[in-house]
Amino acid sequence: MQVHFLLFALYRDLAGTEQLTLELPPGATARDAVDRLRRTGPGFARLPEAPVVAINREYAPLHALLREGDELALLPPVAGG
Amino acid sequence: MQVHFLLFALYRDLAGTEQLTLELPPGATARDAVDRLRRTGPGFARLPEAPVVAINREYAPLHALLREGDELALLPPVAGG
Amino acid sequence: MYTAIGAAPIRAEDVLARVGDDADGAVLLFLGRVRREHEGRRVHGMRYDTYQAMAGAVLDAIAREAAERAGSDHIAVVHRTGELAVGEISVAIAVATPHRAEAYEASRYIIEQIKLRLPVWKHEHYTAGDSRWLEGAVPPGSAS
Amino acid sequence: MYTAIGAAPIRAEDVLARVGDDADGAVLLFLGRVRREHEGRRVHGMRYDTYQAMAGAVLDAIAREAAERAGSDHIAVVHRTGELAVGEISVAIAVATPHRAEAYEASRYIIEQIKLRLPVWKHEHYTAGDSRWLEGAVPPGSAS
Repeated sequence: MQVHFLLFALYRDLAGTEQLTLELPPGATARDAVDRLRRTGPGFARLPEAPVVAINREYAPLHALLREGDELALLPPVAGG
Repeated sequence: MQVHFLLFALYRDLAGTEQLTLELPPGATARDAVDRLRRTGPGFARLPEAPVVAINREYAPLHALLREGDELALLPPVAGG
Repeated sequence: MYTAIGAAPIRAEDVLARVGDDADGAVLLFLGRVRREHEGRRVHGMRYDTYQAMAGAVLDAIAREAAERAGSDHIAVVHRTGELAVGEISVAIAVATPHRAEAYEASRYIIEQIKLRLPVWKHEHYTAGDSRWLEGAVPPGSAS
Repeated sequence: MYTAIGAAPIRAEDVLARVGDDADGAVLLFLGRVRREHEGRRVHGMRYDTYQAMAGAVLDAIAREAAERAGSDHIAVVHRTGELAVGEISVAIAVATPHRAEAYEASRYIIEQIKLRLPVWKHEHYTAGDSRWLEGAVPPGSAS
């Protein structure tokens, strides 16, 4: 299945990109997806192992299951205000 | 000695006046002054025995001594804001 | 620091404009207004009486105390007197501080102390035609 | 209730004008602004990045929660994004309630939740020429 990754702020700077799409096996969790992303290249390897994530624009735990076409955002600690 | 009384809000309505001057014996306290004021007439008798007072524009206890020319204000419970 | 008490209508933006510089990350503006209803009765307006010669000094003292607590004298407090219509601003408090916690604390301190200590009295007018003095607070430290 | 997040400059009086009717005796306006100094360094400006598609919903949720607590939906929250100069308003929160306690509580709730949950990131620019991402908070409920 395809998962669309979004990267913001520091994570975007580390990875050198703000979005990409990867193929993941069915049954993959958000944590699996992050693991896969971190093996994509040297910049990605600098991303944290357990970042805060949002699935389809809602905060989600890393053990959440992904589905075809999901948008998985990796969010650095937020600093609104 | 002369003491200048000021009355505000409800107390002014009860007494029917907002200021008057009375002669008091030397050594009189604010409490003595209020007692004297309450004997001045029927409206004044409706003033409380122990109101909040200010002497020369500062909150003061009823046992405070008065001096010639002092301004003694009788203040109903305040409601600013 | 700026404080005033008088009959001129209060404009929120004027009070706000009196505080804050580039070191202040937080600005807080409180507005108190005359409500159209009180204890189930329809309000027509409110008259604010004051002991003018004393109130200015009390307002100053309150603002100074708040400034000391907040570590910032970027404070403006304006209280209105006289006849007010429903919806009009009776008091405006602007506080600017480097960080937000101090602004909230100072703002709250000022309005609570105003209600407790400022020699002001409210004569509430009802649409039914009658009026009454609102109950108030006994200022601390004034007891016999 | 009104919430918005975007690049348009925030005008305090516009946000203030969005709340309050004659039943509201208290109005509170909070403004967050870019400070000229941070941790001893002279600041030139700040860029606010956001996850726009998510941030709108989070801001809405925060305002709704505050409205429920305050018993009033007379709430307006506007957050700015993009490049801001020192002194510019990054966030404005207006709350109007019948009584003041609810306004203070709701206002404080909203700003604290914004700092904790809104997907916004600050890239601080220094007069020395360098920039850095400010440290942030880990939103509750997002843990693995």
